[in-house]
Amino acid sequence: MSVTYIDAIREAQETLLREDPRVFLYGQDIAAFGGAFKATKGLAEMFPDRVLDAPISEDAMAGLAIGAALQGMRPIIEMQFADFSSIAFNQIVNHAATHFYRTGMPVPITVRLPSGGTAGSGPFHSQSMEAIYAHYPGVVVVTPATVADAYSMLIESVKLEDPVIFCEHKFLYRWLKAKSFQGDGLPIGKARITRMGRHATVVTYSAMVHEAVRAAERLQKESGWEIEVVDLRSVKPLDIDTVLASVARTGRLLALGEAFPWGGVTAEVVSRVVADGFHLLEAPPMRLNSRDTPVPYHPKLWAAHRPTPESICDSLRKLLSY
Amino acid sequence: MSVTYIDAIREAQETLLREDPRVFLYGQDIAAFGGAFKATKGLAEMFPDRVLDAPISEDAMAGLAIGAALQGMRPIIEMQFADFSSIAFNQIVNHAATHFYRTGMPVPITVRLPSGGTAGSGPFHSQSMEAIYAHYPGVVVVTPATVADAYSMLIESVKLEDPVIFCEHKFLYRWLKAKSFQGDGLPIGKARITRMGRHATVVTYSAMVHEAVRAAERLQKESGWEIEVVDLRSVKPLDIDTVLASVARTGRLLALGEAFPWGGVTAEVVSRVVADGFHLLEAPPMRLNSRDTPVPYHPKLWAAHRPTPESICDSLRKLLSY
Amino acid sequence: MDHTSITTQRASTTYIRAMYSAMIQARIMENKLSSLYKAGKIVGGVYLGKGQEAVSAALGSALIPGKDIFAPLIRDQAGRRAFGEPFIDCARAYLGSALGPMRGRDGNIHRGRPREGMLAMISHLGSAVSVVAGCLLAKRLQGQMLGTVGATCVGDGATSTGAFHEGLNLAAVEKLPLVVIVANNQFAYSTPTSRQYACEDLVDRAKGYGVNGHSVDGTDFLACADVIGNAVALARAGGGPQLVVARLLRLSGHGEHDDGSYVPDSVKAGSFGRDCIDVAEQQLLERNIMSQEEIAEIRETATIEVQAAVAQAQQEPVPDPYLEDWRAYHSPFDQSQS
Amino acid sequence: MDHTSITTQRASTTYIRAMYSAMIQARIMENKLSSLYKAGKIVGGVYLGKGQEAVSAALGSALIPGKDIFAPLIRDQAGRRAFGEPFIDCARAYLGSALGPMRGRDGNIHRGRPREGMLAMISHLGSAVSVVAGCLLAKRLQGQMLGTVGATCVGDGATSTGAFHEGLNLAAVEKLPLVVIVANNQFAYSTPTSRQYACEDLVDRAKGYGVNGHSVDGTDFLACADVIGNAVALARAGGGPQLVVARLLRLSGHGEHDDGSYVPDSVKAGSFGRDCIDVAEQQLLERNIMSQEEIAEIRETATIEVQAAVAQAQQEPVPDPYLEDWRAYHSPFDQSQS
Ligand SMILES: Cc1ncc(C[n+]2csc(CCOP(=O)(O)OP(=O)(O)O)c2C)c(N)n1
Ligand SMILES: Cc1ncc(C[n+]2csc(CCOP(=O)(O)OP(=O)(O)O)c2C)c(N)n1
Ligand SMILES: [Mg+2]
Ligand SMILES: [Mg+2]
Repeated sequence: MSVTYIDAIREAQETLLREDPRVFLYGQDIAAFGGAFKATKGLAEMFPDRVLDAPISEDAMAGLAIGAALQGMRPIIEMQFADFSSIAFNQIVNHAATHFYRTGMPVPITVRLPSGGTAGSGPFHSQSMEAIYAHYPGVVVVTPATVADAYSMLIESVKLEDPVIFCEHKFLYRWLKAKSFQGDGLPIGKARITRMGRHATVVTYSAMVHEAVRAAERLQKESGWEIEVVDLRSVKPLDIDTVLASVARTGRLLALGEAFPWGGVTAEVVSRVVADGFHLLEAPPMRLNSRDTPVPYHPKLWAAHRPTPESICDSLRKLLSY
Repeated sequence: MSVTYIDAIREAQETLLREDPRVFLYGQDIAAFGGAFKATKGLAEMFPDRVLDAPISEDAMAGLAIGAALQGMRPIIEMQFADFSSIAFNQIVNHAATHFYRTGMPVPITVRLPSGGTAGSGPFHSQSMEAIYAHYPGVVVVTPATVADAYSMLIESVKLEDPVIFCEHKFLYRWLKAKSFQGDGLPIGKARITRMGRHATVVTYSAMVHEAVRAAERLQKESGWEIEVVDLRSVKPLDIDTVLASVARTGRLLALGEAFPWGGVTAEVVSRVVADGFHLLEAPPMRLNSRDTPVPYHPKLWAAHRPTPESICDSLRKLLSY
Repeated sequence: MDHTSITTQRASTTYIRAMYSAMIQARIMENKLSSLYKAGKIVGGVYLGKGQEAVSAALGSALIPGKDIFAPLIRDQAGRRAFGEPFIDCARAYLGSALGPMRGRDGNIHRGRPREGMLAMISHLGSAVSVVAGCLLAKRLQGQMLGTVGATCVGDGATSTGAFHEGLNLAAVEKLPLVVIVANNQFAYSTPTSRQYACEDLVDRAKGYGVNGHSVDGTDFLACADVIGNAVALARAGGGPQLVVARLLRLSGHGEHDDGSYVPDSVKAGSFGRDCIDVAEQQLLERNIMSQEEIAEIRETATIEVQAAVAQAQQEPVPDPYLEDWRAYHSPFDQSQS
Repeated sequence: MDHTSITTQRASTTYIRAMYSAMIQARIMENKLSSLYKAGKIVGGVYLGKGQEAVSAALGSALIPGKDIFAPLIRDQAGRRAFGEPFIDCARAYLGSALGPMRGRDGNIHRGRPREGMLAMISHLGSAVSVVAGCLLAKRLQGQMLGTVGATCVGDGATSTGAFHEGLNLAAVEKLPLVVIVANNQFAYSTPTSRQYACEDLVDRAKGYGVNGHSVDGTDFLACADVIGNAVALARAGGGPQLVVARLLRLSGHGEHDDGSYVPDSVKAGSFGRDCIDVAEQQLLERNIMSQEEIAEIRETATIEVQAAVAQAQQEPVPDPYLEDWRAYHSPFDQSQS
């Protein structure tokens, strides 16, 4: 028997609803319908009062979550697609994110963002918005790449006192399988060495972890290079210690992400590494992101817009040949 | 006689209205009242049909601008404070920014964002949102630091076919004076060496250019260090060539900005410099941003939240002593 | 208001015929899209306007291509046709041809010809309302407003968006000739209207914006012609924004991936469950506006044209990532600088 | 609806007296803030509720501290007082004391005591509506809804925000006991209502949301007590959201930096130009609810308390950046990691 990434998200929500009466779910089409991606399938039947359909009002959905959190609840909001959280942007970054600093009272909300590209989804159903939220003080931004992380980090997110943006990757939903939800118990804020290596470090997160591992395997087969892959798991807070320790071993860094190229996670990773680990580097640290255009609809364009094992291998070959 | 930064913005708009019938202004309280900062003072009298008060509807203000631009107009939208553009975020990044790539038809709108901190303005009237917009493909983000740039870049922004986020710094409005609006004619996309130096490069933009120059003068007096200051002028596109040329001369880089520390302009600058100019660096490139909290209200906290000549000097001393 | 009584007087035969043609063309195109989707030939979502053709076509047929602005939404295949969109645009968008207005960069319902006044929607619901208002404000500033109309459709769900509210309010303040049609098809994806709004009728919102409100049975072909045609005429004549609420039922899933099994049988069996195309044909025949033969001919021509468009699009090149310029800017910035 | 006629029956004397006290306390506090501002003792904006005290206090006095939720906005000094906010909170916020709920991190009208049900507003207008709805939904889920009310105020300008629309609509769908007061003071900063909305009366929006609508002359003290008290009572009794539109005039500039010279004299001279505090005193005396002496005593006590609060706040330490923890997270993340 195997479980998928989306199963993990559903299961985590069931566990949370069962174990914590403060938890409730709010989002478009999440009740009887079970959500656009079936992340809440069957939950409304089990917890009819605590799984509620929302109107198409992302701003108010986030606002409602904030208010409920202030009254002691632990809301989980599902955005139908990460891209639509642009409507909730103000409530998240100005209301939720500032509240603890301003008043001393935290706002424990979890906002689930079905993120990232899939073939044919186009500019408005493919976005990766982690950098947008991570820019703001007070927001935790998590980006699970494994089934076990999807499960444990969602549970942990809801237990945190701070607002959490939970970026779950749509590409992984049904594609990524595991034996169980059981993981290594790493907390939010700690990165993981997904694959050990000696010659270069790829620092990445979410779906790109798997592309990086593929690229690493290919390079190993082709030329014996041993590439280490670090999965950040959360991009804010960002576990620079684990990254630095890896770079100390390999001397070479490729920061990899699926989001748009200006700024973002890869820029933050590179900047932190050179600030604290300049002397560790044997080559200029590199970045690989998506192209600097909206995410295109056509599968052929889409496949060339995001990093692929091929383009990751290309970057790594450049990095290794320096 | 001297003119201020806000005069430049007002004057540029008058020039544009006079010379180009496609230009119109739309924003809250900008008509008879002349705007919260008087950036449109008297313009409604001169151009009564083309300077219009908007309801408190930032999303619709941006949408209206997009539609008008599609019909051949050149709208300038004033957000009362940059912080309120969070409500227009979706229209800007999803509607305006994607349109040219999707359809081949550009959306020439200019969105004026009164940006940055001033004493006592607090978390919601102080934000610097350049990194948020620059993350998205298709948006031009400009950050003038001088009176002449405020004038010429606003005129140039309106002439560009692409959507422009015009980040004007409120702290400079009345404080920054010049003899005239006449500048050196640098186009958007080109950085400027504001101050020459040999020992380290500070790359910055907007109000922080002036703090950097102050710090540089102080260090020169104190210890003879000659600090070069590069004013990016636009953060997207970002003129990495000028930055690299400067770093080639000095071997040392401090990227300085007033925005929140995670990601942002400073991370982008450092990442680009190490990617293409790693061999030029004699010390780890450094960053200095605001603190990672909302912008505090109290002037004492505010002054310690943003970089100051003191903290810039501290950073530079560390950089120089490496 | 019972409009059907006065229908034949107000709505011209030309208008009604154009409307019917667009409806049947849309239906045939969408049936084809549905088969293509089921055969795995379309990547991404397929969203149909089944059951909404009368409303959409009534709007599209009342607009003047080249002069008016039309921002179609998800279920406006018929309105697009009526406003002059060639079948090939639709086929190309869905099949990802490198040719045509979207060049594979965007797909399906997100297509448009903004240079010709037909906007290319973004997914974020409600966003088009203020954009159409902006188009109209521009026309006013350019002195080209006279007799121009801008129109868009939204669903019952989209009325809950802040964008809808801000856009309609702004249009009302500016007294722009904007027609907003709410196709209240009783569901937003799976969400019934009871979870979407609490008023008795969405048309009750019109007064609160200071705009005219109109109600229509969206399955009644001639009533749509009348009420929507009238609303467009009122806007055109300077009556300011018009809000039309059409009641009907989505006769498909939300998209072709969805079987819509959450729609109760009682609703399907109810009066809004009828197919507006059946109603149209009945009304056209009853009133001798069209003959069986004409209807058959329109259907046949449409079938042939749809087949041709799909066949053409299927033979066309798909976008080549190596030829793609990957430019999000019109300005000639050095792209490596972005 | 003419409510004033039944006022004295419905609004209890205790309520009316509490209301008046809060109004006069607010006015005295704000006069002090204005002088402090003019003397350069306050950094940042000062926003007054002059002319809006009756509306604000009617709401605050109808709410039950410790049980109800109140999200005050810019001009709710009086409502805050009525809901139990001590003068010192206001003085500390404006004078930037390091003590008190905001510790100098946020100032002026952005203060609050969210743990005690008085929210700390963000500047973005309309944002509080859905947040109060969320508080109420939480109470329902916690089984503590019975007899609880949540309330917020917005201005005429804030009704144009998408947040207002989404929040009120959502509250209506959930049938939450939310009271939203629109203080229609005829201006949003300098913008007259003719540039803000096009409906005849904002109360016309109530029907479109499926909520009760109430109108009141916001300068009429007893009418405010009656209508707003009644709206709160209806919400408390399970009547769902209530929208109250109070017409009045802002009797100050937008902030103390603004002389409001754009307000036409004719408007100032109009019926809404009267001062609700004058009206209140006249009504209280006329109806023998309070005596001159009592009024004088309330004023005197308030003056003393305001002086004391301001004096105290002025002596308190201001925040020290070196002692500041600069933490935006409650969680104990290593801050260098952020
Ligand atoms: C702002 C926003 N939120 C969510 C979505 C996802 N979404 C796409 S269509 C849809 C339902 C739309 O319902 P309605 O407006 O009634 O139109 P219908 O599909 O019934 O024609 C939803 C929720 C979206 N497109 N935009
Ligand atoms: C979303 C948003 N846009 C702009 C502003 C700037 N602003 C602050 S108060 C104000 C006017 C508010 O008018 P109204 O709602 O009528 O309240 P009033 O000041 O009259 O009490 C404006 C535009 C804001 N706070 N929030
Ligand atoms: Mg619908
Ligand atoms: Mg007002």
